[in-house]
Amino acid sequence: MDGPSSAPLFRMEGVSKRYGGVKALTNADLTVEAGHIHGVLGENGAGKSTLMKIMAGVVQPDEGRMTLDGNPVAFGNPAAANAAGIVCIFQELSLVPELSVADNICISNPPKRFGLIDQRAQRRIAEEALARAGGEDIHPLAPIKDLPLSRRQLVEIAKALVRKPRILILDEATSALTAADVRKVFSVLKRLRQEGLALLYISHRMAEIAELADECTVFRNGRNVGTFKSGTKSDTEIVELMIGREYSHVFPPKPAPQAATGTPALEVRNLSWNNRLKDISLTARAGEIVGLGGLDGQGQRELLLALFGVLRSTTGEILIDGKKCNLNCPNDAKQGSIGMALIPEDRKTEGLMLPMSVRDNLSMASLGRLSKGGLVDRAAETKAIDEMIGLLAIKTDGTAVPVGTLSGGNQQKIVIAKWLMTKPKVILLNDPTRGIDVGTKAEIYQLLRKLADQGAAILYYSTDYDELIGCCDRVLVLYDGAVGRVLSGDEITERALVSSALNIGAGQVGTGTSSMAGAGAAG
Amino acid sequence: MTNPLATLPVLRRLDPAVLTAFGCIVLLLLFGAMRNPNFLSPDYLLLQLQVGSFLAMVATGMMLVILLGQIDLSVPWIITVGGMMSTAAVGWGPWGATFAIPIGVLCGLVFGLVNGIGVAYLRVPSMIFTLGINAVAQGFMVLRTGGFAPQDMATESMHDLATGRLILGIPNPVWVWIAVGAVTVFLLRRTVFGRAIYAIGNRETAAYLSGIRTQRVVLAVFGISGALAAFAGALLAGYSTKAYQGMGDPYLLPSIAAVVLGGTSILGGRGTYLGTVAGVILITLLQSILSVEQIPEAYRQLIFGAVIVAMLLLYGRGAKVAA
Amino acid sequence: PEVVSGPSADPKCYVPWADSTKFFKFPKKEGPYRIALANGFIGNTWRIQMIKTAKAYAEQPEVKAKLKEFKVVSTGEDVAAQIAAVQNFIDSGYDAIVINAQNPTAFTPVIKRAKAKGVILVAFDNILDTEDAINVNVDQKGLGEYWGKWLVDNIPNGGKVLEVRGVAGTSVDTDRHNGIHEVLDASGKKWDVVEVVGKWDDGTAQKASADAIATQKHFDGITVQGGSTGTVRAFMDAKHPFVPVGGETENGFRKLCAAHAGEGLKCASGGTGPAQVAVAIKTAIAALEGEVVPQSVKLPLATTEDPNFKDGENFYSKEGDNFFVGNSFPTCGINFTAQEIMGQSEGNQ
Amino acid sequence: MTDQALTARHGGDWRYWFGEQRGTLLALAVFIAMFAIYTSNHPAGFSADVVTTAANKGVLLALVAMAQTFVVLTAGIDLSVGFIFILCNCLASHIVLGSAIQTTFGVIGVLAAGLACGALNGAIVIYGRLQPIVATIATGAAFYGIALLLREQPGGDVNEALADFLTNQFPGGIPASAVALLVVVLVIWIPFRKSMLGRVVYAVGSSESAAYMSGLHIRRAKFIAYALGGLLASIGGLFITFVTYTGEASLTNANTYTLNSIAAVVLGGVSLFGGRGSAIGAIFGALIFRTIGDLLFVFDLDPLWQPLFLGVVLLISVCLGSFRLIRIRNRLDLFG
Ligand SMILES: Nc1ncnc2c1ncn2[C@@H]1O[C@H](COP(=O)(O)OP(=O)(O)OP(=O)(O)O)[C@@H](O)[C@H]1O
Ligand SMILES: Nc1ncnc2c1ncn2[C@@H]1O[C@H](COP(=O)(O)OP(=O)(O)OP(=O)(O)O)[C@@H](O)[C@H]1O
Ligand SMILES: [Mg+2]
Ligand SMILES: [Mg+2]
Repeated sequence: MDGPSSAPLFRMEGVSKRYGGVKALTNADLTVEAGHIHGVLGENGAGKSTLMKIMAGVVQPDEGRMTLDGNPVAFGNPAAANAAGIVCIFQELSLVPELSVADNICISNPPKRFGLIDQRAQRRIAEEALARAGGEDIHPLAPIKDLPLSRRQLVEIAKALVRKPRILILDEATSALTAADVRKVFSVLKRLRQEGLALLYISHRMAEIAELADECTVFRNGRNVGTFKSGTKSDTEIVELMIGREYSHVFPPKPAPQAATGTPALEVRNLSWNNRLKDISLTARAGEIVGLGGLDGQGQRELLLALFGVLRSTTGEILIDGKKCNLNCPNDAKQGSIGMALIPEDRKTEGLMLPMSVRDNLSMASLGRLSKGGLVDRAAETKAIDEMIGLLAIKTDGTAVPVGTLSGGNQQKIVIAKWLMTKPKVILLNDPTRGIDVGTKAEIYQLLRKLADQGAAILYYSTDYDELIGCCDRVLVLYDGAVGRVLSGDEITERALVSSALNIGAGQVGTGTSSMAGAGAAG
Repeated sequence: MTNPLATLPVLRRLDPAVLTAFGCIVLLLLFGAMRNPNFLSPDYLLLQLQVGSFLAMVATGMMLVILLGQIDLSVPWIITVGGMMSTAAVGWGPWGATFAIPIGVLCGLVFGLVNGIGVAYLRVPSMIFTLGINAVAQGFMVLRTGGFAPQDMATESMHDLATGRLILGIPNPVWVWIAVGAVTVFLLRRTVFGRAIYAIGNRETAAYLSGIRTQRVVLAVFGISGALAAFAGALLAGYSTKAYQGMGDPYLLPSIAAVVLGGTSILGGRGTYLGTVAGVILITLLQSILSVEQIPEAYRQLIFGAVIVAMLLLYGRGAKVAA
Repeated sequence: PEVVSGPSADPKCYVPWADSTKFFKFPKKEGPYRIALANGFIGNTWRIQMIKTAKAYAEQPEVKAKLKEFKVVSTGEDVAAQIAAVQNFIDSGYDAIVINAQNPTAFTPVIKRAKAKGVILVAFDNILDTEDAINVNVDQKGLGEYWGKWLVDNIPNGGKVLEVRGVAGTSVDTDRHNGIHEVLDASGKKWDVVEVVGKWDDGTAQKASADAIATQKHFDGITVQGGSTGTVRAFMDAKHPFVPVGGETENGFRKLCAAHAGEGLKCASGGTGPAQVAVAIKTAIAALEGEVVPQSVKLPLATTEDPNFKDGENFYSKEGDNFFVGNSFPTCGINFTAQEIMGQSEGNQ
Repeated sequence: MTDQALTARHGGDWRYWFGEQRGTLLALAVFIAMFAIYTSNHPAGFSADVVTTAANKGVLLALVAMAQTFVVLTAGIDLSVGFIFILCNCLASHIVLGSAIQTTFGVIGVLAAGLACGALNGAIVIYGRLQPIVATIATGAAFYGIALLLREQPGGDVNEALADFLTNQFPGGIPASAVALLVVVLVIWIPFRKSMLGRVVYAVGSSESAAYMSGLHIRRAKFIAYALGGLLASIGGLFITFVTYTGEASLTNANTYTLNSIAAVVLGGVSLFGGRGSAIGAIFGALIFRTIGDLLFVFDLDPLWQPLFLGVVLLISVCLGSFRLIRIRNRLDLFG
């Protein structure tokens, strides 16, 4: 056996894991060095999260060995892995919704006085950790369930920091963060690297990997298909390694801007709600993809929910095809005459019924179309479902398996597919590509453009500026619940997006965010 | 994890839990037969099915409610409402006598809908709102009995429905059960409404955002549960030829136990009707066998508890990993 | 109170329980009185009938004249709530409290308090296990003996008997059960008793009886503590030949007995009418007026057996099944018929 | 971070505290209002005797509701609490007797029995992985069987000195039972709430998988919660023995206390989905529930109207929380 000095900090060899008929991992290897950031890449369902869960003690491998400091280890549960210094930020997060931020940050090892938890000390620790992770704006006593997803991710990062890990795993831990937040997190991660931690970083944002990783490992179909030093391969090479086939453009070409004639498919006049939406007016024509930009939490989510009939006592008007309509629930909004669809923010709680089958989830929004007199037409249903699975290349072991067993990205595809099945005319998207691999993202962009060409009007919120730049014909940048600026055509640049997101003049923006340029824009 | 809606061959669709539950039924019968061969006589078995069908009506409604992730604790007095109002209708002349059962069911439906309003629109936890409705229903029935001395005798045709054997020598309530069961299975598997029930039970937010009118579904399901409980009450009134105070008391816990013994998750979203059928038969048989065995009540209760735990350990165990 | 020697003021009504029963003489209080009825459970017909009888009795002119207030509270099954209600009545200065106790042994602290404050407690139906309060008592064991004797007399050679019991864990159930068995055992005949639990509930009794018939096939006699109508229905549904029955005093039971008397349904119907509440109130008033009353009053059983069932007299074929006939205690001047209390139909309200 | 920024943030603390305690505070307010109505209409007024009577009755349900709270916080439910309560009542009527030492051992024995019943529930639910609702229906039947074996008929006895001490008044007219309840809260609830154990129980109830993934020992904590539930139920069982001086294996009482404990817990703002609420809220919930019953006493209602009155008041009380719906602007919050 190697002496401890020459052994890598952590190594996995020949790890395999099956779920029923699905081989999530086959003979996978991974070596983690102290003082390195190791990027892990792979398309959706490649087995990345499964590998991380094995490292973190959540899942037990069917075969394979793991060594820590050269000594064989096996973790029966997350507590054991934590004890060995391995801390994981899971893709699905592991925050307890009813507990406060501080409680969550110190959840497994709170400071104690006389055997009881010392609330003050805990709060201090939480405040410090939040500050380090870039979440100063989060109140340590706020319950997690009141925080938006992006703040939760920051809390999760803060929680990992206080555990003083030797190995820190981040499984798409920044997927809901905007560029500004990501910057802060990155500086923390780089500092941790200097302190000698080993970091595993999973992301579908190629630019993030490029900036952070010292070396990368690519997984495909549960196998390790290559480990290399960062910078030795181009993004296109990496993506082709991931998806195993050739890969070209990310974004489809945009059509030439058209003259604003005729009634828009969607028109919003002076929409206000509860001090969170302030007098918003916008239009989206058939064939147009209208982006929503701005920092996270500036009212984008609320705007989409308001359009979809979820919010109460909104003021202002919503017109579809020039006709005023009064939407009081999603059911109203999805009716044929309106034809709206909303891809919600959080797939786990808002998009999917995780224990139900792929089939049930896919047809849930279209049951009205697929049924007569309340009876579901099974044949039509099967046909529509098979079509969608093909269209979005959803990786699943049949349509009867629970959606919860699919990988994160494939779950996200189910959410999109479920709404596309309704043949919507107005599509509202809340960060729909979060957690989706580069190859699939490109397919989704194509698909959106195709839907637009076929006459849909699309309202597209994304935390990723490159998507807004690459996909949208116009972008409305929201600030504090109101439309700050409207950018169209060539005006849509990173610089303009950032400056209007911060509500400052374009000239004042430095180059601080330029390293994020091209994030997601592989090739 | 078996999903009732999955497209799988019929056999694979059978939940192993449900199969085991039926296995337990056979075991129970064999055990009974060892002590007294009459436990296997057609007379006895048909009697169990007949008596079980009253519980089955209640358990059917309870199952739908449990699939939503809710619970209905108002069944005891809604049963009584059903029994007392249907017999009371008989006193309103020939018109009332003809529509006695529908009138009883209607009253149950009304109480059920109030449950639904409380749970779906006022968002009060069902476990407590239905408890309150139970108390209110009791209040009404005490008031009626004390204040108006309603007619409480069942009609001949109600008696026939509950005890007669019109077709193939099989007791009529068993046919009723088969009919209600068939409708329920159809409802759950084939209709949009059924899908909505499972969806809401799994995650109401996601169901709502999918454009399901979740509140109406919840309202309707509680309505159905109330109506079925009242129908059970009307059948019971026919069986006993009369309605009386407290006639629903012995049905609450057994109906919950039957549904859960049948493999339905109390958290909602998962369960099959066949399982509930097995659960009802199991509970009815167990109660009956314990009833005729000559052992003191204390030991009966002990055995009842132990057998249920043993059966659940056999097949009702949850997944190792909680969702 | 002062313990005195008998006889009581009204020896025909206040029959002492036993020769050794003490007699009480409370200091005379000036009327009119405040009397309370602390009932527990209310959700069955017996209790509803009892409360209506109590109200009706308190409304009778000569009684009403003596009462300033008559208050009824039903606290439900919980004995602690009933105890609290009695204590509240004591604290609020009621002169006498009439109780149908949820638990006969649980009132020791209350009895102490009542005694200290000079409040008269009168218990009936479920009486209090004490010598310090007045009990208006029905001989539960005697009722069991009555049923047992009926079977002994009507089944010539002994045989298999179905015994439908009441709610386990109550003294009423145990007393009645013991009464039945003592008589059967002493008869010298051979008895095989099959016990099932009917919980004094028609539906439960009917189901339990049906199961017993299906597995045992034949019985020679029945005794049922309550839910008698259900048990007889089960025998009819199973087409079991009619056999002698000892049962309660439900109107439904007596209707069946009268209708099928010719076919072998030989019934003894006995029980403890809800009108005993009126006796309890009467006793309370007498005690307040300073009259001598026994500590434990023995009430006659309301019994009728085959062939004495008479429509309109001791049962009512036109009325519902659920109320309890035998609602009068003539020796105490309490002559409500059950029909007066429970039988008014909706029409004539 | 500047001091100013810190103070600004600390300024918002009360809001979160209030958010967390809202259920408890609402229950407290409703209780005070109801109790005021009750005592102001009571012929004996707000006197020590009236309060003591109410306290003795209220504390019983409060203890059982606390027992239920421990289990409900884990997102479980215990339909056997009432049966443990009855079982301990029957046991206490046998063994809490005699000299001071014998009585002490008797009390310990009863508490141990309750703990054991709760632990059995916990073992079956957690290690057997059964759904709590039906597992506890089954164990409840078994506990009742044992209670019947212990007490075929109501009866038995208890150390009367101890019983009187705990059900009478302390100098100044303070009800001893209320003080005893306070002691239970201070000795059992507060340490639980503030310890790691409580933290894990709340976490498990809120999200079992998040708690597990965070490396918490979830099974141990759940097990202890069930066991503590049994312990609290046994304290209730002891107390009813002190109130009644006897034991009784009453099925209806067991069922009543079980169902009422659920009502009390909800009235007290404890979430049946787990992870939210406090035993203190449950205590006020229990007191509200009891006071609803007391209102019968002060309002002159026809006896046949009383059950309906109780039902309607209960229904209205549980709907009070629905007023928050009026303020909801985002319909998704309805489902949270
Ligand atoms: N609990 C489970 N039961 C069954 N199959 C599972 C389960 N968890 C994961 N899988 C399957 O294992 C495979 C690998 O999933 P994993 O979550 O590791 O993918 P991933 O690489 O993290 O993908 P993504 O980028 O979408 O997060 C997928 O095919 C998935 O369907
Ligand atoms: N994702 C998950 N969510 C919830 N529970 C899980 C999950 N994965 C595993 N479990 C279950 O949780 C249990 C492990 O819990 P844990 O290790 O905290 O137990 P424990 O408290 O240490 O128990 P003990 O004290 O007996 O050792 C395992 O039995 C496992 O089945
Ligand atoms: Mg993943
Ligand atoms: Mg992903």
